[in-house]
Amino acid sequence: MADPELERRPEFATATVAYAHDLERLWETSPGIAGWLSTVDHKEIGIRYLVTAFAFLCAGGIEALLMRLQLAGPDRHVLGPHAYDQAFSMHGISMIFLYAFPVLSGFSNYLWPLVLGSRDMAFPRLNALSYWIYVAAGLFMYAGLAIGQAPNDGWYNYVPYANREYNPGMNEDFYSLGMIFLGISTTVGSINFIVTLARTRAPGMSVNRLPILVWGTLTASVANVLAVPSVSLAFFLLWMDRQFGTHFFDVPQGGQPLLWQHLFWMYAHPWVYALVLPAMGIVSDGLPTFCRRPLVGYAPVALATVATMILGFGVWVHHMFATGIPNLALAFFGGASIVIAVPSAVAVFAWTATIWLGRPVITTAFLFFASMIVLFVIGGVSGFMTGSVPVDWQLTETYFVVAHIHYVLIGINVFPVVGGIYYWFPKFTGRMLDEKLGKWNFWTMFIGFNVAFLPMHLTGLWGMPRRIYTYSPDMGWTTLNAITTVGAFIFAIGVAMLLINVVISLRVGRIAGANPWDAPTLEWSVPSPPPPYNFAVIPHVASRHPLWEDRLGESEVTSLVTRGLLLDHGRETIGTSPLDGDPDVILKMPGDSYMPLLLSVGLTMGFVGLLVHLWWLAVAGAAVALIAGVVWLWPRGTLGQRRVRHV
Amino acid sequence: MSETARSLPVLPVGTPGRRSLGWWGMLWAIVTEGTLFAYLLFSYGYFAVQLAGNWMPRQVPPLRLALPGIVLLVISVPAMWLGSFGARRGRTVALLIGLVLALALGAAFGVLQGLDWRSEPLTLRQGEFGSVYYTLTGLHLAHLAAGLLGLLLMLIWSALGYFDARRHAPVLILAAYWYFVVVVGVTVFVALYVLPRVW
Amino acid sequence: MVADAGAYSGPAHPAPARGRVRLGGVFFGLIGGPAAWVTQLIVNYGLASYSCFPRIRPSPYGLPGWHGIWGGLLAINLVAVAVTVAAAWISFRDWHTTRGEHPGHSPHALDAGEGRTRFLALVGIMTALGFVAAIVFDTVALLAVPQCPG
Amino acid sequence: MSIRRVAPAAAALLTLLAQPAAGQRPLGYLHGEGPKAWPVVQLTLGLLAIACVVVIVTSALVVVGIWRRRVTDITDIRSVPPTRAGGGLRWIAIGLGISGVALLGSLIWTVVVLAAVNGPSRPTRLTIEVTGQQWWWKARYLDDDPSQQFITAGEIHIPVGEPVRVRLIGGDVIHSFWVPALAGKMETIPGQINETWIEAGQPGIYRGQCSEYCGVQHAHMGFLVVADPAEKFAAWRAAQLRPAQVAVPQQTGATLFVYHCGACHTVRGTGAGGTVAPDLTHLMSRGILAGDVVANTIGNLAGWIANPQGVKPGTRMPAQDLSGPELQRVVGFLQTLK
Repeated sequence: MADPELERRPEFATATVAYAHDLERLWETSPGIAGWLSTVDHKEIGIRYLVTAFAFLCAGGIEALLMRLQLAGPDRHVLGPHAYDQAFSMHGISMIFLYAFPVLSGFSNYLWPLVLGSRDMAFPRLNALSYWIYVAAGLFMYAGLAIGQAPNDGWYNYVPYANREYNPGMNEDFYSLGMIFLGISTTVGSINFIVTLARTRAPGMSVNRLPILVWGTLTASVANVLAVPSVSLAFFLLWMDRQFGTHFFDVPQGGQPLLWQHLFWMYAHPWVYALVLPAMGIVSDGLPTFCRRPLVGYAPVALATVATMILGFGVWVHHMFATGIPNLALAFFGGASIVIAVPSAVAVFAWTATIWLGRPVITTAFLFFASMIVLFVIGGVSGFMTGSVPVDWQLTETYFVVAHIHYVLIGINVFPVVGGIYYWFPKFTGRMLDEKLGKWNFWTMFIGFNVAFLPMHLTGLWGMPRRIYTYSPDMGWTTLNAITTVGAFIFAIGVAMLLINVVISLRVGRIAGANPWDAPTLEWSVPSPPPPYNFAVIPHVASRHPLWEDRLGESEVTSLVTRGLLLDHGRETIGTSPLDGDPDVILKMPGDSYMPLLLSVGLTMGFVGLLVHLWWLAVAGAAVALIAGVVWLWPRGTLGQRRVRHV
Repeated sequence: MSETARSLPVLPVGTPGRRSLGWWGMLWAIVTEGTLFAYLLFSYGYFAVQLAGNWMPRQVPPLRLALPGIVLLVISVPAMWLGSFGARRGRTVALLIGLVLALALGAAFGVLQGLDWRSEPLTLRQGEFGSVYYTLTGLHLAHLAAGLLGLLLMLIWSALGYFDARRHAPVLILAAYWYFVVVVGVTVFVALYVLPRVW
Repeated sequence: MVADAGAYSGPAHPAPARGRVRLGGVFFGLIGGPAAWVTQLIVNYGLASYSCFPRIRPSPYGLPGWHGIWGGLLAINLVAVAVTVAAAWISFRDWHTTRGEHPGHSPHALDAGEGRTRFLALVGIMTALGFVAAIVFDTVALLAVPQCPG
Repeated sequence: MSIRRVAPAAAALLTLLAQPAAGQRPLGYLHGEGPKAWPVVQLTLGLLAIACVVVIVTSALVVVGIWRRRVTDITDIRSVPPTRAGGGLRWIAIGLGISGVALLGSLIWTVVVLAAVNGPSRPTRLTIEVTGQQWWWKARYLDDDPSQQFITAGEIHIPVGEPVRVRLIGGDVIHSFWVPALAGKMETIPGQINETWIEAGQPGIYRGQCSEYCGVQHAHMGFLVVADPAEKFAAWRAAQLRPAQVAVPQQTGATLFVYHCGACHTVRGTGAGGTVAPDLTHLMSRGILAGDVVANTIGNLAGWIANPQGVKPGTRMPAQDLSGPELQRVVGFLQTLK
């Protein structure tokens, strides 16, 4: 008989109360501060990601409002040029790096194991590490703002202005090191998502049964694995130039300013898609619930998600149309930038058809999802215009592009995210958000956003360059800017309504139950909020809509949700094959640990040491991180790493 | 309920070799680190094209220390393979010998590279080539150091008896990483020591 | 706790027809088009930009000896189209052999995606056709825009 | 609402937006004044019209789609059982077909325009080397005969109806050369030389602006392109070539200028020969000061010299320790630099 610690046939049954109780003991996080610091529960980490991302959203929003006050009229003096430059740089950094991507990581962290029918992410501790580093890197960059030396060269940070010669303060050091630091978080997070998807799905969940949200985050994660090294390298080279006198971007010695642009945009263009594809996935999964109909064209939409990202890797030069590259070479990228509208069109028509062929139930979440289609189209067509090379020579670096990026990032990220919060809040907390306040919230945000940013296209067409801290009254931009400022404040009130709704509903919201929306996917089969082990028995999936199968009546087999695999010899979940979800291993999942926190503390010490040139601190930080890493990886008997010797 | 029932097989538990999550994680870590070097090599090529022949130092980096170094590093591949072979078969002696050899060969490469740095007339601030040279070799050395540390840990864990024929995923994971370090080392060698000579 | 090991009777396998296709072919069908597209884009970009902007200043009428690259660029695109069409054909063949994997005609396969093998074949067909379009979009530029600014 | 009716309406609206108040929006680019700008303006308006039609049609589809079969009472969600009505794929197919045609059409139009503005239709006779500096523009008029070359700043004169080659140099950081009414942007990148061309179809003064963020005073890095008829341009050019004449009453002012300002500024014909700041030999021929922060009036000039950081915070121009009378003399001297 084989050693049961090394191999066994999982039991297959319905969960009993005693069994669930055992699981609870195995998976729960210890109470108090100790548990809070050491937890590796993906749900806890997901919520933390969401909350932290919203904190950065608010910080970036305050910066935006200050800028809007400065620009509300010509020749105003709310912010001086130095403060304005840091404000727009930190606004971009906050929104793009510290809000838009992490907030999606929050959703994915919380939801992936639940929608995939697993008990945790593939690497729970890496998950905790990824979160701690994200917080540390965000605070690291904001520390620059606190001492008045925040990054000041915009989010794309062109050299040579970012070089020491023109930018002698610590501003750019905060940015360079902060981005390398944040890159670690993104990379380990992305690898975690990829392996989670490849290996820890419920049995039967073949690739054709993945929710679109999963496709979105998977695609974004693969893109990050391939793209983040580019920006980390660029910032590393910049930091070397600034601190050690290397000559990567230092022109008098032969440095190449355009190399920065290539490295940055090779990363940043895919990144922009990484900011929207998971959010589009939220809509693709949320909209059908409220339309009472499966998404139209699952296969084309899944493909469109992946194709967008592939094409997204081939359009980085469209940020460089005005750099002197010969027209023929530009035209290739113009073609790529225009053709990228095709997969977007697939998604738009799939969503629209889903609405037409369904019976839309008008909830707040639905309004956010449906309005996103319109905002997506507006952001899409302005993007299509910038793809046309000669037109872009005029559009680029004007407020037209500012309007475009806000339609993309607010329209395709913030609106789905807020919709997602209305949709999954019951799952997160067990309580519903207030629908009445929700409707107010939606209309305020929707109207405020469009008042602020729709006229901004015209501001651009009338020639206002971006990143100017003031303008003169004879440029003809006064009225439009005043309107935009009013809209921005209305939008901010809308965001505040969301926060108020969350705070109120946490206490007095209606009790949700497991599946308040009668939604089709696995996360709605478990109680709200889910128990620490997610699934008492590992479900077995037979279609893309396990909870709708009985009513769609098109699958002659049915998914098993209440009967399934019992895995209770420690923290266990099932490992399955990448394509078909065939079970092939019983995975032992790690318990809570302080090591992720300790490792990120060490890394933070290291980066602070590098920033202020306290080399001993950098070395000490590296040592702490190293020790934490070794302890982390030390094989454990309970994990089955060490053979249990029967004496 | 379907009648096309499939009975569930006996499944391994824990971290069985290449089915372990760690192995998959390492694959993707290699992908992302490999991409990092690809971008750096792209930058190198970009300088080469933009600056044509005007950026090479008068003396390209000498082969005296680099060539033996890279040979030793390549020889560490069969050593590492011996180690992982030993781990898979549960032959602790082969495992230990392989790990010790790989560790020694890798360390020797690191020492030679360090000596090369010291004897090199080139400096970090000496033109683009100096900057690229030290950044590429430096980043590779950093990855090598991580590999050496891993080898050291594997040695300790092997000596403590953590691995056998059924449980040896960490050795396979480290071996994958080590092969990656060697491939990068050879690539860097070709880029910095060979290409400037044949240009 | 009920231990009825061995009595497990899960639903049918999601890809009953998986044995009928070669995995390598499936992957080629999926990545052939994107790979061809990205290759032609980057190679053509490099050649086109180097031939009239070598190093630090533009060469308005093109580098000597580089005037003939127009044909080369077109040839690269044609090869890319050929590779992509091959990917489409392999995917189509896989689709043909597996389309009965799950009840329901082909629109249903697109809509619901059941039958993993045929799903991937179908996705491969769509990918390849899409990337043929993408390569054509890049070729349009070649037909109209002069090689160098002049 | 049919596309055929919406498209012309949208185009008409856009034309309205673009045309009447062009003069009041000096950096607007929905109107063009030269053969390089016209095709691009048409393309911009065309794509804008397509964009508007797409937005209107898809928005209408979404709104009507929601309206026609909506369920407003969300407590009923369970009473609306999920079903899979067929026919959705047709939407994607039709949508893809229409957008594919529109996209391919736009691309063809794009490459045709790109080919049209690729280079000047005639050989150019004038090349101006323009350098972007933090935060002003230098222009060197090139000529095979070195004695016919000269340097000016902030204001570029060109002959009307003739293509002019512009060679772009990055003086310090990256800037972007942009005269919206004449042509789109081209970055000035240190370490490389970019080339573009402009041609003004009408005489006039066209405003230009740096359009790549370049530091604290990026907002104040404007310039003017003055398109003159051939004779007027030739006269201007001849005038610019002449060195300054220092009249006797201005000797003190000139000496003060050379002492305080000459390390950075050049005034040909005096001892001031600095090259890091604008050449002021013909300062009074220009309409703007300090990268278009203020108009070139005597009051603004004095204020600018007295307190550059107050006028343009962060500017590279340092304040000079000049007494009131000294300042007056310097300004008096500068006023003679016609």
